[in-house]
Amino acid sequence: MLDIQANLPVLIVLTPLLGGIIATFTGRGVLPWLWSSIVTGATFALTIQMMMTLLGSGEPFISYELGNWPKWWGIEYRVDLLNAFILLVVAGIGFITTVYARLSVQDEIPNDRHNVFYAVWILAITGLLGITITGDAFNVYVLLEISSLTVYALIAMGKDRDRRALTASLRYLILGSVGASFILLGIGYLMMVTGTLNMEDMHSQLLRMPDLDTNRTVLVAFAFLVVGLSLKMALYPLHMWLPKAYTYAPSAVSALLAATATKVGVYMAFRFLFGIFGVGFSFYAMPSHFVLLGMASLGIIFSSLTAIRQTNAKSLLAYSSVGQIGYIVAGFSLANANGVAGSIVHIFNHAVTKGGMFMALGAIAYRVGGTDMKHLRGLGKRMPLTAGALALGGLGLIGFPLTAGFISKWYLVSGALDAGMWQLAVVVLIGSLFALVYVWKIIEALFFGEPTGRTAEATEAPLSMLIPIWVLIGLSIYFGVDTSFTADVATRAASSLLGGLP
Amino acid sequence: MTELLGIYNYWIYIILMMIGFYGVIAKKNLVKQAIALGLFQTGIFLFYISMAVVDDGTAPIWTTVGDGAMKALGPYDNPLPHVLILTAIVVSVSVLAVALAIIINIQWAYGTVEYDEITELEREEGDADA
Amino acid sequence: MLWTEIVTAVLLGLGILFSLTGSLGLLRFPDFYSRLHAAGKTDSLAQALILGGLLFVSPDWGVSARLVLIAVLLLFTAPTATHAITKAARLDGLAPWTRLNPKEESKEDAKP
Amino acid sequence: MSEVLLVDSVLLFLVTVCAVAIIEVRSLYAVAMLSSVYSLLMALVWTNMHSMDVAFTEAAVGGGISTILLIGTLVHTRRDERPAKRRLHIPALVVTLLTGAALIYGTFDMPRFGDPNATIHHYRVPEMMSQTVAAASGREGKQQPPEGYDPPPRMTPTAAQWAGAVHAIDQAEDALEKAQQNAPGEAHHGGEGEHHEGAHKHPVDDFNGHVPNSVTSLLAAYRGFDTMFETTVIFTAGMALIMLLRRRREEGEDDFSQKGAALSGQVILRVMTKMFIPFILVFGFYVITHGEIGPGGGFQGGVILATAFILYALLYGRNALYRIIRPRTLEILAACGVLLYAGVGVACMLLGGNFLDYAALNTASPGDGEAMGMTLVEYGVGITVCTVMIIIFNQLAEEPSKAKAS
Repeated sequence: MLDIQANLPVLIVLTPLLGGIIATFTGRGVLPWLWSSIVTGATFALTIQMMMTLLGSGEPFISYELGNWPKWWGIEYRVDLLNAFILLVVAGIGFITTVYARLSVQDEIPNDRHNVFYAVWILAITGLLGITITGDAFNVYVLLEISSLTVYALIAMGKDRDRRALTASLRYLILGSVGASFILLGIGYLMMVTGTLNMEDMHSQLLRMPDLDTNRTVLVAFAFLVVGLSLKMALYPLHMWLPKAYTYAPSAVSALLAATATKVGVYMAFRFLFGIFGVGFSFYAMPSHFVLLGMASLGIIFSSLTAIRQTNAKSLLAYSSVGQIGYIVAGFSLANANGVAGSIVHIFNHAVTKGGMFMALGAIAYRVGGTDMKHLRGLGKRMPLTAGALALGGLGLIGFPLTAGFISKWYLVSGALDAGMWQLAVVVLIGSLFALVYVWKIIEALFFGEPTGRTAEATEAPLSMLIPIWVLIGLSIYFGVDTSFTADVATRAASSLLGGLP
Repeated sequence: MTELLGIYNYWIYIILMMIGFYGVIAKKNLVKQAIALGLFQTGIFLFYISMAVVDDGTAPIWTTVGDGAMKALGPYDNPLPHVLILTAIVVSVSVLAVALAIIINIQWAYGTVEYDEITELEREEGDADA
Repeated sequence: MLWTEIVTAVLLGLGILFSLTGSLGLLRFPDFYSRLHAAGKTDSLAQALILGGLLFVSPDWGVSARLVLIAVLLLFTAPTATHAITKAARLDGLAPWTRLNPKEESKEDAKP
Repeated sequence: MSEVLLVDSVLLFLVTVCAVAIIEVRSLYAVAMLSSVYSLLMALVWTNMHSMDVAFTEAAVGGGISTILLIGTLVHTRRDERPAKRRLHIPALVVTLLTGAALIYGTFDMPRFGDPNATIHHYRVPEMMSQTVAAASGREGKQQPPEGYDPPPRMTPTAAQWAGAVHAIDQAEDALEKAQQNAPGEAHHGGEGEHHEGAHKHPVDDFNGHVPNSVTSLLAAYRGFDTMFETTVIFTAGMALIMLLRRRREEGEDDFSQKGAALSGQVILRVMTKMFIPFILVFGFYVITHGEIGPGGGFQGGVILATAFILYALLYGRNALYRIIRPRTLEILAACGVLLYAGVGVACMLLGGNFLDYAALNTASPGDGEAMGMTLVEYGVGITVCTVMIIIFNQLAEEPSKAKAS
């Protein structure tokens, strides 16, 4: 019989893969959605089991050799605390957004292709999970392309509501493919130098090189990987694809993307910079310390400024996401315990908060038909629960105490001070101030405006949307108060990433 | 001189890649961009295959002799990059297919596939929104 | 030098010569149809000659059989393809070039 | 200068010219044909570098499918690119030159082209090349080397060392024969496989001598998991195209209600097509099955099979194709291909191995189990690729929906 426990790592990817393919058989009506919810729910359960197994075993990581080939030759799945955590986040958010998606998808996608839509949707989640769990550099590329291809198609499905979804999607496709090609190139250069594709093996081979710091091939590999990854995680100024893609994608897709896609990009950066090149090379031999910090700081400030100017709430949140990526990147490029921990915590917190907020906007689009500021005006009276969720999420973006956003910013600032980078602390504060301004813009429209047009007749969002929204917003509050789980996992993951270095 | 000859093959791949890259950035026709993206990726494939070559090597296929046992004939080229590129070619054609599907949709929605004309149309639309 | 190698060399040389004339025709002939005529005819012959030449130096029967199969396949498909292309052009209304109608020439040169 | 490099330089010069032409020519049909030419030249480059499988794929994909895709798109769009205002795009040129310079900078520390001492040729790969991964690691449940077998020395691909390796293999075979003469039936793993023909022929290798093409052994066995996702990528592309391009069927409208231009009035074309379709199909299956022995495999074979159907549709119209295979059937088959691949993996798990551990399929002779699993997954790839290619072709030929979606 199938030994679930022994095959847990591969089942996490296999369940949604098979589920996604079978979803094409489900026909019309509510069945595709139901099936997707079951599949993503099962995946989520498996990731929980994975986390518990890992915590219970006391091992630093669990390795699974696909095809029973020794990991140096075959492909290895490798779960440590960091990616068990990210897996949990991706699968969890994937599950909640799937549950949420039913009405929103019914509203926005032609009903003769729901089965295909959900198949592609689950395959996108599969790709993201696969990137997170694998220990093989080339496998990362293949799964990256699965998740990207599906996401391009999903974004383009916003075409029936607004044709600009198509151009946004194509632009993402071009930039995303260039980014992926850079990553492929970087992996090629690394393979040429090390002769292997296993990440751990690559790392030990690199360390064995006498001229690691001066080898020009490694240097260029590093540069191209960083550029490619920055494109994928939308680090300023390579974020050009993100705002429009998030704005014009179907509501459910925006929520899934905002909560998971860029986060997995950041996770890849962790794996490549810390796992393959090692902290010593990435942050001490290379100037990436300053380059990444500089980009992140610029990103925090400029994208928040742009966010203030937006008149569409979705694109406002999209620009805010670029800024939040800035915080995450700033955290890990400090390369000290608090900074990296802050970065990991923020991946989780931002995923939960942004996911919830985009879902709330989706509910508004479902009831009102749009997410422009003019649609939001006065909704606080008509849809108090949805508006309340949006406002609470906004507080989390600012980093208000007792929200999850506060915890990550706390870690970040202490990390910056540990590293003697008081400037970064200032940037974080300025960023929070700007966040206050743009969140206030939303709150003002919601609670202090007079409803007009369709807004005036809007009723509260249906329960099937409200529950997932409030689950995520509730989580963002809960993990702002009780930080024991996230902070504990993040600090332990950070110390293992840094590998004992200060 | 021999050193330069030895790495010149890699330069060709860089040239090919950059021709594609230039096309991706500079061309305003979306179909052209998609094709240029293909060129760009082929350049990378050329790099991978180049690194698999061994002096006097042959294709990495063993020869079977009479009773079905396999014999090595001599130095073989490295099969690992070949395998990776097989996968990458498949990925690139999938990307091309999806890109073209989106481009056809753009043609239906905007009536053109020229980037400039689309931006013009979108700007008008944006003004109408505001 | 073995006699097989001499035969091969002669056949390959002829094949290359025919290919070359075909390419020359493709460049020099006045319109679409005559160009395709040059390319289609000579290429069929050239590939048959080249494959035939290789036949004499093939190491074993398996390779020879494949070469013959390829030659037969190309002898069937190449003319069909040429036919399909010209037919398409004809159905599309492209008029052949004649001395009475030299305008076509400049049009064709602009759009090879 | 080796002959590889010589032929290479000529071909690469042509390829580069072709690439420039693709970027510069404004007629998009010409660009589509040029990109086909480019791919065929590339296939020659790959062949020249002894990468037969890649060449095969490039010819099938770049020369065949991509061209069909492009022309299918151009039917919908304008056939010429609008002339640019300026001939050279300066910012693009600067970015390109900078990137190129960075890449060239990176090449200076690379091993030279064809260097047999490069790391990549003697770290990890020799074991995969000689298919002795299980032997090198003493892996349980895989094909085990016979007793008295001494693993060959590291096979660095210099001629002298290769000779040594071959000698080692011969020695191992001799040792095995001796061992079998001394204790028949006891020599190999499990002891039950002795009735199996060929189980002893190539003792050192993981696949019992069934897979001489080491590209296939890497593709379907050592890195079989990547290939499963490669198949998934293709499947995803097919689904994405259905999602994006399928026209909304109105009431009473079915698959046959769209007109397609049929060329069936063309006698020569019709006769030739009818004559060749069976051969194309046979060749496609041959390529899928033959992948373990020579160049080829599921992907290339699948594309070839698909061309037979596409040719049929081109000649007789899409409705005729639909009469053979309904679009719904295609979708189901595409899913079944991936499911077959993953299903083989799951079966291995059910039999107590890891995912995709084909050896579990035949514990008596793990090497034969591996070969069987690889054949099965190659068929999975072939089915998916073939059907998805037909799906893509069909979707590109769809007309836009008349009624805008609400």
